[in-house]
Amino acid sequence: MTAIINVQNVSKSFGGVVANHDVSLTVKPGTITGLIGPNGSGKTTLFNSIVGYHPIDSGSIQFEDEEISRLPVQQIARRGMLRTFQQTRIYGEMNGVENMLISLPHRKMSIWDALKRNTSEDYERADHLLEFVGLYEKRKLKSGDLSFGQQKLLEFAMALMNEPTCLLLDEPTAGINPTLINGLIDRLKLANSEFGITLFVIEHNMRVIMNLAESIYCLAHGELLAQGTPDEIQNDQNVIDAYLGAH
Amino acid sequence: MKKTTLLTGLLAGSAMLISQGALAASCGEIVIGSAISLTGKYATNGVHAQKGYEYAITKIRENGGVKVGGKCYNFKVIYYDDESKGDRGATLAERLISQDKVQYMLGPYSSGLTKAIAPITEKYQIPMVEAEGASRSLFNKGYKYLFAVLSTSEQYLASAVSLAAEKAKEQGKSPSSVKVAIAVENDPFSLDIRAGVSEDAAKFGMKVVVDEKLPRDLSDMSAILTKVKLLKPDLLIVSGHSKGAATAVRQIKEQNIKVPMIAITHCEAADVTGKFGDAANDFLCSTQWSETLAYKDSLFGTAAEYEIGFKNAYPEYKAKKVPYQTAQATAAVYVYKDAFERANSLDKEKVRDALTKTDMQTFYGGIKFSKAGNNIAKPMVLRQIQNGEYNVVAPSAFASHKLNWPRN
Amino acid sequence: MAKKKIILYALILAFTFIAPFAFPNFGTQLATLWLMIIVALTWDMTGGQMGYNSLGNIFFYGTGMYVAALISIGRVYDIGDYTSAAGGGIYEFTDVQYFSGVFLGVLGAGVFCSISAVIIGYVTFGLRGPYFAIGTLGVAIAAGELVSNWDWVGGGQGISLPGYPGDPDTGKVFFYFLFAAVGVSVFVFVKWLYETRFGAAINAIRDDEEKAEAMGIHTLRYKLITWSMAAFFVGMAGGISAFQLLHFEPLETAYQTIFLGIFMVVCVLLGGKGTLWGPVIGAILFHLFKEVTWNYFLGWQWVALGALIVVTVVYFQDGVMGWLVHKRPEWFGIQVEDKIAGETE
Amino acid sequence: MDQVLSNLSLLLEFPIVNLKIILDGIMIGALFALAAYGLALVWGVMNVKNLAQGDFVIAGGYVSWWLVQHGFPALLGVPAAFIVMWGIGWVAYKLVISRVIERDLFTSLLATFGLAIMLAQIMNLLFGSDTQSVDLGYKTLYFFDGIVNIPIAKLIGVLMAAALATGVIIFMKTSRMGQAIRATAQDARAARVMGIDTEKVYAFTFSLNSAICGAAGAIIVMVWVIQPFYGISYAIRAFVIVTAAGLGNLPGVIAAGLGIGVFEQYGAHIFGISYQQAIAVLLLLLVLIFRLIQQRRNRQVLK
Repeated sequence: MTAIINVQNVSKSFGGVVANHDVSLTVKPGTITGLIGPNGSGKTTLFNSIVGYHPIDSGSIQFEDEEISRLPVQQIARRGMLRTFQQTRIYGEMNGVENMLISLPHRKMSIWDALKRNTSEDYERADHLLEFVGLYEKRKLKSGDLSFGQQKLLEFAMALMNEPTCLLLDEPTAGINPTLINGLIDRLKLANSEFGITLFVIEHNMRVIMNLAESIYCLAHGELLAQGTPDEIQNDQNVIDAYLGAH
Repeated sequence: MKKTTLLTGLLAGSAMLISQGALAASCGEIVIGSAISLTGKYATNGVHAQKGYEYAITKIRENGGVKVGGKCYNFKVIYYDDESKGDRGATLAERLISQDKVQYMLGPYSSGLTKAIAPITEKYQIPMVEAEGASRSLFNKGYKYLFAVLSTSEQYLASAVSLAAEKAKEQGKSPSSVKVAIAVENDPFSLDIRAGVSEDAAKFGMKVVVDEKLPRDLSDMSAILTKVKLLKPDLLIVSGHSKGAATAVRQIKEQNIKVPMIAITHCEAADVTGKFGDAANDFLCSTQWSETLAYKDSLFGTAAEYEIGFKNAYPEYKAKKVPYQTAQATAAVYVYKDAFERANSLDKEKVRDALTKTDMQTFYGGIKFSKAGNNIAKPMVLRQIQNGEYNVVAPSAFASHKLNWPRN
Repeated sequence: MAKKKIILYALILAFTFIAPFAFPNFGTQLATLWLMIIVALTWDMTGGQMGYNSLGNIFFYGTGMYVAALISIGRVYDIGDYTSAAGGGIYEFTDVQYFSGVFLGVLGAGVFCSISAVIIGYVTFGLRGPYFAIGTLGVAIAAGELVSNWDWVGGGQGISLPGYPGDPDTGKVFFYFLFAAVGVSVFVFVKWLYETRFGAAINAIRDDEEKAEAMGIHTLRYKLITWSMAAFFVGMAGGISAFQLLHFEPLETAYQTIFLGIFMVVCVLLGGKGTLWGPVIGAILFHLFKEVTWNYFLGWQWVALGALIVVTVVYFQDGVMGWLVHKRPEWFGIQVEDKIAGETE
Repeated sequence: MDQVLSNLSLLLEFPIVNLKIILDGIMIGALFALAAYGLALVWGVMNVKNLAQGDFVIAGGYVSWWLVQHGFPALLGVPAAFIVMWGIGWVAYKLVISRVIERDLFTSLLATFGLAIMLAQIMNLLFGSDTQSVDLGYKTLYFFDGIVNIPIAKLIGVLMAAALATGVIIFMKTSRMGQAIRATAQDARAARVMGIDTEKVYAFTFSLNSAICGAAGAIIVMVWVIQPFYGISYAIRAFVIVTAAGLGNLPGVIAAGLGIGVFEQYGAHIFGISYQQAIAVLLLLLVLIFRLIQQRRNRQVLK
């Protein structure tokens, strides 16, 4: 398997507005891949296409060498590809532990497993991961009362709890206190190395993405503009122009 | 005592009533329970039946009550409103029996409600004399405590079918050439009417060209009438209690339907002559009872006297016919009086045994119960509305007028 | 705390056993109370715990009635003859035929309903929010209308069933305990279910279904299983009702969409949606309210009922349990702490 | 089955029956469309799904019937019902609806259902459970050997319905309040920012809906019959139409209303009128399933 996610010639438009045009990219297993681009360049649209939120107009998307471009969200999620949201989505009425326990990987459970109570290992894992993202102290609080950044961390922890093979993160550092960002980068890297989760990250913050990713794709106006290592991207004139708004 | 009967019957003066009331006060009480439709879709007929019960009770009280073991008793009925709903009726029957401790029941209105309540009375072995449930499906469950004073539904319009056959013969045609259209309500009573008519029509080899059920709210049968217009049947049968009758007469007039013979049920109860005037002319109406018949008894007098007496007691009926639903309700109470007196006991089992042996002549006709509990001593009659009058046209033994045919 | 709970449950169970003997005249009302508890608890499985407000659970009640009746009749007689409007022979049942009919009928009703829930759910669970409510209501109304036109099962006349052989008071107790047995089973079942991972998953569906999908929860499968379990119990309750009522007809007794079909929702809202005890408390309060208005405000009972629905929905939507949580958070606070402490041990 | 086949063959044998069925369908459909338009209005503007819609219709019918009983001319019933039902709608809004707008959708569904039960029962207590109608005393026109018959009363009813619909459309297009309603429907928050008193708009919209229903009921009582418990069947039709046509699409609502009227008449002719209610409900389910499949193709859900 050379690529865990293989996007080929994907186009998607909403009404008359072209959001993605003929985009092709690959994410290699076990790596951290970045996706950057100015506002409105079609990054989130591409994510949504990959995880199944809307149909694509043409092209092909493969996950672990199987075509997924026609599958709905939950079927893709059940193959082990998860995403977090730009606007976090957690269960606000529940506390941190409950949120974690709900995120147990149901796709790996038979119905009989599901009809069991949570084991003490489940609780331990939940606590461990909450500690991993630094929320252990707040685990009993109603999670709707957490700050935005803490909710993002909780969502990240929930995603890890789910033991995905591949995780798509939509702007993980947006809205997070800058002093915590370095810690978050470390955790993302740790999640990649320790749990072996392939990460595909949309990120606005150049410093973060250059530190984090091994390989980066850049979108502009819905089309793929450049790809390469962080160094290559940083020095790519097209990318610089795109960010500066010049043509 | 006989003198008093005569006097009250003739005078019905208020002074007389008061003295009778004083006389009645010394009597004991026999409590009977009844769930009856005071609201809901059967309310019109529920009220007809209730007034029939009450009239009989008053009449019996005025005439010295029920004589049991040398003492006199008066009937008292506990009524609950069943809202014309079966499950409600069943709940109320249960309550009457287990909470109000009634030992005897009078029936509700309609076969559907009777079907809901009869299993309950049967369960508690409480005798129920009912006057408004005619469907044959009531009498095949082996109920031993159910007694119906009326004739069963299949007989309602049977004579209409034979009349149509007769007319066909007169015209030199075979009865099997007669086409029948049937439109009935989706309830036990009307479905049994339909079953009876279909059986009779099959006997003559007639063809049923329209066989439809009325919609639940009985408000619109124009789609059926359109088919009637196209298929030109010789006989149209409509059955749907009072609402069905009213809808039929109104829409047949509106759509200008010309069928030589139209037979419906519940003409009097719906007061079709009062509501629709000439439009109701020449309709055939089945009836359990007619005030013109020669039935009589010692308490209510003749059928005609019953009608006069009832109209005096309930002046709101002055302008219309006393519907047979009222007469048979009265008869049901009368049957109880007779059974109590013959049993000479207040024990419900003895009264039930006495009920099985009922064989009496009343203003309403003969009453004798089969093993299944239905009345087998009384025929149905068919009346035709002729210039606003209800005239008996069949069966021939009772007919006072000739049939107007074809209609219009 | 745990000890107190055990005592509480023991007391309730003891009362359940004594009630029909202590209040023999109210046997039927008590049985109906259990029916209300069953339909309320099962409604809350989808409505309160999973966020799918069904107005069509009455479909299972009505279908349960018909299935149970047809099974018990069909084993002995030809159904078409039995239900014919024209009457016919006399139909009687022996004791063995009766009891085996009740047993198989009620069980068959449950099984049939749980299967039909899967089939109907497969289509309707694609609908969200009010569309799901309207869609399921539509299923129930359509079923009633179609059954009322189906002559083989008696059409609009409904079906009469044989009565309990033997003493009617024993019969009353018999049906009371049938209902109570189902009722207690439902309670024990949901209490257990809500504590499992499955329970958490259906809560997740309620709170944010898209997120639950994105987390890979088999939402459709869980929804179908939940509804199918609810349908199983409602179907059995319907089957028991059929034998208890002795006669039922399609539109007003079996598929009584605007009566029991709505009552169950009101019970749950009154008691508190999405709680274990809410539906039980709501069912008791509602049943009391209904009996009182039907006894003392006859004529106005429906107006009172409509007003109760409006007031509950508009002003008191969190129900008794929700109100308690507001007023006495420490009662629940203590429980929550206690629970978590107990579970992490 | 035989019945169905013979009914179908009737349609072929007497093609003129089709004309009658279509005319009947259009006449009843026009009134369905009125009630449905009111529903689309409150649904679109304030996101309230009003199950009491049908009971407003019936209440309007009783207003007109009551007036005729007291010696007023029948045609006065329509404007009178409009005005009276406006008031009742306003009271209902203030007491109930205003408190459910912000809540989830199921709440409005249940609350209006409670309202529907109350209204139906109050009408039952006031007017009794018998069917009632107002006889205008006009003639019926017969065509084609009497097979097609058009009562003049029905014709007047349809014309009044059309006039009412036109009036409402013009009002919505031209008046300030109409514009405010449309603005609120599009984005209530933005409308508030622009200085529109949305509370007033909501109250007005709901009262207007109730008034439209009332007028429709006043027409219905002249042409068909009413009864306290008939409301639910009008409510079901209104939901079918709005679900099929979508919100804020008046021509769509009218087309769907007429279409459903015709469809139902055909269904009643072919399967028998006892299936009428079943057909309306099955149609609702079909519309829902159709829209579901449509959405599923988009990997989305119907919300």
